Amino acid sequence: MNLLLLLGIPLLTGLLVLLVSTKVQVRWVSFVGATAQLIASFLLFFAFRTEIADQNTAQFLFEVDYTLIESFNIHFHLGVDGISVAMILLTSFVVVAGILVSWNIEKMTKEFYFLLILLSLGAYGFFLSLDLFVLFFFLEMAVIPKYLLIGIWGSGKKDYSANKLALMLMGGSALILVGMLGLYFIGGHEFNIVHLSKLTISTDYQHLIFPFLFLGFGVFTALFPFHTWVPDGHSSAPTAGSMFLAGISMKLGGYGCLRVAIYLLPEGAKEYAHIIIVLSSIAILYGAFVTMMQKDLKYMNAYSSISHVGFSLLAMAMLTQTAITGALMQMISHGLMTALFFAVIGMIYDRTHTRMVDEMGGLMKTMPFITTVFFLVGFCSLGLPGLSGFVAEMTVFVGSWQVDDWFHRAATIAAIMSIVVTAVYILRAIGSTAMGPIKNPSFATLKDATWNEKLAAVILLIGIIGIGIAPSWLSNLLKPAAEIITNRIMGK
Amino acid sequence: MNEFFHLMKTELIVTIIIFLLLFIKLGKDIKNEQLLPFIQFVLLVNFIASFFYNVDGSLFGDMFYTNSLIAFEKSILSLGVYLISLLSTDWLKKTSHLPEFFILMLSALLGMCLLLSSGNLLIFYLSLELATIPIAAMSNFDLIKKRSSEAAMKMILSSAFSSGILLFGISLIYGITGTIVFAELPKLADGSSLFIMAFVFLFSSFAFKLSIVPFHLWTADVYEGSPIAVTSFLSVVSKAAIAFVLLTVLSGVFQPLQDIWYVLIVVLSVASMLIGNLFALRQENIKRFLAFSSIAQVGFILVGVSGNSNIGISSVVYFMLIYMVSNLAAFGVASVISEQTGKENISDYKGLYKNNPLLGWVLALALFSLAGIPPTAGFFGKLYLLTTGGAKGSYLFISIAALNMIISLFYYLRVVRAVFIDKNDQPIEKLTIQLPVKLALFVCSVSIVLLGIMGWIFDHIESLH
Amino acid sequence: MPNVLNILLIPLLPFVNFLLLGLFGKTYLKKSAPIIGTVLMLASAFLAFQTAYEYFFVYGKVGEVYQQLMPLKLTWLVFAPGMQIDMGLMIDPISVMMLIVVTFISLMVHLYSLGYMKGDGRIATYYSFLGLFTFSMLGLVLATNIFQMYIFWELVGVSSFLLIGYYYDKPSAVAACKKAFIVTRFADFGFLIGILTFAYCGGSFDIPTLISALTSPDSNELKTAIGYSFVGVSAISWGAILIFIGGAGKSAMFPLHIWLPDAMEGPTPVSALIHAATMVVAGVYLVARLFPIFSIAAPAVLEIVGWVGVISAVIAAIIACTQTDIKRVLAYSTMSQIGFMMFALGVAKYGGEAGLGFTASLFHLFTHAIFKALLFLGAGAVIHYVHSNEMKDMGGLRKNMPITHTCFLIACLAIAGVPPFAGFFSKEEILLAAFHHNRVIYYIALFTSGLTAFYMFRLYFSIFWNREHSAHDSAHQDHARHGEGGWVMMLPLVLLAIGSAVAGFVPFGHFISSDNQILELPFHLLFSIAPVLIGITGITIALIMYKTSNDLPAKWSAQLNGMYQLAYHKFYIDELYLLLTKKVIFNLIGNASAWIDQHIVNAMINAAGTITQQFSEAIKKLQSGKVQQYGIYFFTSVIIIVVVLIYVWN
Amino acid sequence: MEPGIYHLLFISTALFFIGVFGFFTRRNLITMLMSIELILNSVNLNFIAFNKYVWPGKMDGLFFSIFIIAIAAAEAAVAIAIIINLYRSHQSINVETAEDLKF
Repeated sequence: MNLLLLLGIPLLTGLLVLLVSTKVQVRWVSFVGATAQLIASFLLFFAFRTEIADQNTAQFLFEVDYTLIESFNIHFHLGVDGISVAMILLTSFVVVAGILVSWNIEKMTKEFYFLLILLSLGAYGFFLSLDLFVLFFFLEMAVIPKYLLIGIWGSGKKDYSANKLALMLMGGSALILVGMLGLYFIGGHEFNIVHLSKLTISTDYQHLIFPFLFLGFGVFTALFPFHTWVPDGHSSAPTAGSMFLAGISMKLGGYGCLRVAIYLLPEGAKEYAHIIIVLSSIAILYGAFVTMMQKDLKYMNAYSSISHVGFSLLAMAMLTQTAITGALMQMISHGLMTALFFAVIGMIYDRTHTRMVDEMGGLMKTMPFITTVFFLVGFCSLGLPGLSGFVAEMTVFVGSWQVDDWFHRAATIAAIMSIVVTAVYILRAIGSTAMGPIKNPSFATLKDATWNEKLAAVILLIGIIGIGIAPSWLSNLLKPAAEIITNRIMGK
Repeated sequence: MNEFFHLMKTELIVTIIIFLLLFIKLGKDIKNEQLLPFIQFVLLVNFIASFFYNVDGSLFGDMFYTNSLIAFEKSILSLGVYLISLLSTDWLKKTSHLPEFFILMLSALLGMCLLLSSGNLLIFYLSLELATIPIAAMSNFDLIKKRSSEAAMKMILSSAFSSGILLFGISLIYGITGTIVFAELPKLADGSSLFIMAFVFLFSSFAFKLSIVPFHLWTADVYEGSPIAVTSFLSVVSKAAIAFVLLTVLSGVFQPLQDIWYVLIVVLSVASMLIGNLFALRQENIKRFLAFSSIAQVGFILVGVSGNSNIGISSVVYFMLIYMVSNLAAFGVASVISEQTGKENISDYKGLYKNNPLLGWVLALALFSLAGIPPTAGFFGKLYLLTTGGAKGSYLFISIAALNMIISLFYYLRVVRAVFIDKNDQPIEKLTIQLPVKLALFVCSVSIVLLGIMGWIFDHIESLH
Repeated sequence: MPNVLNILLIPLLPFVNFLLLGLFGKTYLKKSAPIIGTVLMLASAFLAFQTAYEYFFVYGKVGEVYQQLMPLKLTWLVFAPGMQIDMGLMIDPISVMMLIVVTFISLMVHLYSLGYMKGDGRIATYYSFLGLFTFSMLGLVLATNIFQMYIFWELVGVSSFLLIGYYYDKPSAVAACKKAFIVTRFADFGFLIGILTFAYCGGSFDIPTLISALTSPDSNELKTAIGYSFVGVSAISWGAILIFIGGAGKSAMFPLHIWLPDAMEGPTPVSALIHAATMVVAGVYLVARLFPIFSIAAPAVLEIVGWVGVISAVIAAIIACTQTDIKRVLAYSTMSQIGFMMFALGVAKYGGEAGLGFTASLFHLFTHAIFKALLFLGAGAVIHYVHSNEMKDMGGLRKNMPITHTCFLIACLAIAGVPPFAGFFSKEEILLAAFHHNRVIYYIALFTSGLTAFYMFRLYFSIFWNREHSAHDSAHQDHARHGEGGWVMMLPLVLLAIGSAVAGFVPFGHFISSDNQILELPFHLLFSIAPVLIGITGITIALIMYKTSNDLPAKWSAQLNGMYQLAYHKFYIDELYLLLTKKVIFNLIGNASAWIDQHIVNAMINAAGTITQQFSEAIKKLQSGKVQQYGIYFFTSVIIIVVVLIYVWN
Repeated sequence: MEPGIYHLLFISTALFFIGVFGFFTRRNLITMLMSIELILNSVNLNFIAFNKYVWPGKMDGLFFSIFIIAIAAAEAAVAIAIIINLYRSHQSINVETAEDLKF
């Protein structure tokens, strides 16, 4: 499996989108491109499984390595382990769904799809790269498409949101940049993650650099208190924008925290784990409570994302193998779930032209499909067994519970407590939108989902239910990679 | 003799063109429409010629020397001039003194080429003046505009004052060491207070030309008042030339003082980034806006300079190349709009994308490159500068530089927002873009996209040392 | 040996029903949905009875001890070595007993719903939810792994949520389903931490492994678990308490019972199935499943279980006496009866004669499921007939609904503990166990069983006797058109009535005991006198008060004004919760968090931007436009730099 | 008294500061230009003094000052041309009339 294929397909799709003329062509080109990428991701997944089954014990498979700039020792170095494979699968699911739900965008269609594809290209590149420089390149590349997506196609106070998002993410990447350069010099002019992971970096340096990297990626993944771009950004973004933002983009941060900050600087991680745990416990509970008070569905899901992403940060900071596996599963699960959530909110908004919970009601009568999906995704969010959220959260909890001192236990209990609050706000959202009497007579004539919306929802549901019913394939995919990380933390 | 032609090739070509234009001027009037393509062609030839027959060596008792890096730098300058001649087509066709304009610009270019090759302080001073005085005259080229003459006045007075300071510094250096030859100075330079003072006097003149804070105050006024062609020349070609010379002078001549100038560069770099960014935040006029943004960019260049290494020099040269294409693209768009509608304010750009998608994309691409957003080349340029600057291990410095990228992103996005997002009842109508302008914009855009990704370009510059 | 496929099909058939009707019920299977659901359930029930027969009489017993068999165990998710979720089938006496209860009641409800839900537009959805519920409940019962149990536990909760909210356009139903879910969710929070604690102590999620690790006196796990304590309570006790909180939530034990009465907003057959017979006893089943751990490793917790059970029983009984909504009366009665089962467990010990409470509890579970389902289905028939839940709209129905009347009477006698109906036997054993173990609990329980008889017959008389309707006759004629609901509704009633009458004669101790050995249930005639007398007293008082319409009830309630109001308002527990959630959680925590987010965290980020802008505005005067000033700045800077470099830095 | 290097340097330094002061305070553009010429002349004096007293064997200083004179002339020519043009548009050669470009 040549990994360049995974970058080539989106690149080609993007170029084709620019070349074709009509809106219909743009849509179909993007859709076909995204589907091809989905197939390629599955091919990668199966190829990866075959390699593993063939006892290939290399840390990264299918490596591709070209020298980019010799003077700086920058390499275009790609490779995948279980984590990357899972993340790429997640991305391709969300991309296909995102393209499908945007089918009716009439304003500047070509630009819209081009930016979506550019954004996805950034994500794919990020998950594939094994060179810090290239990784950073792809990370930053995904920032501006987000800005434009929100700014041009957004709603509400989109100027403010787009600016805030771009600037805060830029702030995050500035921190990453500093940390990355620090690593580069300490490691003897080395950007290669594999090489850097073999180095013994002195504890002092690790303590110095770790905050830069972790906070930097933390901003991307809405680490408290750098989460404030999330609610505004999500609520202003167009549907596909929110889906990409929450489903993919926030995962870049989580992946970076793990792959770069924790993996390369284990001593730093140990030093700051307590602080991370405190911050993410706050994020989990506080995010949940703030969600409870929201009236706007998008704000609701944005804050709940803060809370849910907090689980993965919390689990990472527990530094045990199970917890890290759980963190990754939570990232995947949350990516699918939140993308679907935003998709559904978008579908509802397209019809009712409101996102205010208390203005809706009884939608189940007029749009059974959409509300059923809404129920399912809500249940996923509150951790119902059979859906991906449960599996991920349980892995997080079990992993966190393994660390036996009162501090970690208290944090875990706080995290578990949030599932009650989650139930409160999810049921509130579902109860007052889908159930109850129809409040607005004009809602009585609304139409249910169109084929593209149905397809998008089904694709994401396949992911959610697939993980929820048979989680072990995902767990087995992630576990060896998580083990390598924990081994480095343990100093093995 | 053969050596003379080889080594001074660029200078000679430029001189020949200047004389050619003088003769044309003497002869009967040729319409601008006919003359301009010819000049553009000649400048293209000049640019292409700069790649061939480059040899290392020196002339006139080391007063003039050249090597492959200098030759490359000269090619960059020639490219800049060529692109400006293309981008300003609209304005140049209207101007009543076309040959004079190019005579002045090429004189300045000649000065810069000599400056790059100068081997002692006398040649250095002469070529610096040659590179400055014509620009002051060029600033006044919109003869009837009040602002143009104000800009020219500020330019000439400030630069005369700064060259006075420079000369005072040179005289002190001469008094201390007894020599004005670059090659001899490092041996004779002592760390005495007087020498440091002389160095600062000398350095201030560089800082003035590069518009480093706090010597930058003329920049914005002159940029705003001058015709866009001049502004772009000033901000791109002139700045590049001075930056290149600064590199050689600091790491060559003042190597013994490197501990001192490192501190100076770091402080001024931070100041430039901060002040440039803070002022750029509020600007309405696109030229003034780009003036302050270029001040901030200079702060970044100084990060690379502070690295004081070969790879640092390469990064600066590389960055200047990227900065040039990016800035020229931005100025090119501004020039098209300004010439056809007279609008120069950012608020006038609202809704530009609606009728002029090409201009919108090019401007956005240019601004993203200036802001250092991948996949544009500016990202690579800035990152290399930071990487070389970070070699000294000053995390605070690098952090401030990185944080400044956030502020700068804010105001670049302001323009992008105006172009793409903001609504406007009367957006700029569809503009006609002349072929040469289109060509230049195309070249700039392609360079912005490809210069960074094609890593071998950097390696090529690195191999020139 | 057990037939794996057969056992596997018991939960899977309802699941197939769920999938089939959930996906295609609205389109292709609109007409046939109820029939499909019922047939699949019938098959499942058949397999369950077959399994039960084979287990109890063919292969289950090896040398007088019932074996715990796990014919199927699939690894579902591995967290860490040893810590894994398995999906399996556990066959032992209590699970097989529960299989019978669940499938039988579920079948009855499926059948009954054919008539009850006829003409409902979403009947396919209804049947698919029933399928989901039955599947989850069976999965819970068959769980081999405590995490598997938790999974199905949650699924049961969600299907309960869906079914309570089945009439989703009724605001009260929406509120009720939310309440039910959230309250049980809160309890599950305890359950989950309990599971984690148990697993931490025992090193596994597998129930038999856990039990053996935490009960054998010489196991290291047990020693550490007892040694490791938090605020003076050992880890194992914490785990047991937390797990019991989970069970108490699902089983509507005080003070987590508030959701159960509201849950009556669901369709009545659903209440019969979920909120009377099966789901609500999951808490009892949970404690019974982990009984050895409770009994051996955490006996103090078992004491708590007993007290919580008996308190719930008496409180619920008192409230039930004052309620006027017949379903609510039944709901409180359910809560009260589950309280009986709970405290029966609380007064039991592991093994031998001391395990009487255990057997009694499950015996009561068994009989209660039958007669309570009957009561609900009967009430459903009544509601179906009069289109109201309120007692005041009923009365004198015995002539209109003879079959229902008879069946209802049998059920009332059963629950009141009148011999020889089923309730008598099981309650007898419970009281006996309590008598031997804890007299205080015994007396309270005795009092409660009197109350039970009273409120049940209050209900019975109010519905079927009391006023003889003359004024409402015309209305009744109107109702009478659909009569008692046809044979599909009456057949389950009759079957259940037979069950209620004879279930007590099952030699329950032969099948179920705490240590899986045969336990001869003791029966003392002398001992039964007190409970039976007290039951008859209750019935008599009800007879006097409610047989005919008179002003006695009003007079008595006026006399007991304070007490009556307290009970009528359910001891203001709902209001207390409302205060807690509205005032404390929403206002104090939620609003505060939202405020902090907007005005502190967000404001800080915005301030960074504003300050930069303002600073930029403040320094704009530097660029004055005066070329001479530029010169001054220039020259001054040069001088300053020179001075600094020479004097400060050098 | 024979004038020594210190006298010359004193004069040149004084000239330099007079020039600087004049540049900062004079409002007339021509006078400002003259002030700059003063600065340049002080530099010339410096070069000559250094050449004569410190480095008598070298001619660099002398040549340098000759070039400075030449360049100063060129500079003045351009500057005056610009000032004339400024006068045309602003009707004044007072520096304060040309302060439109600011902030």
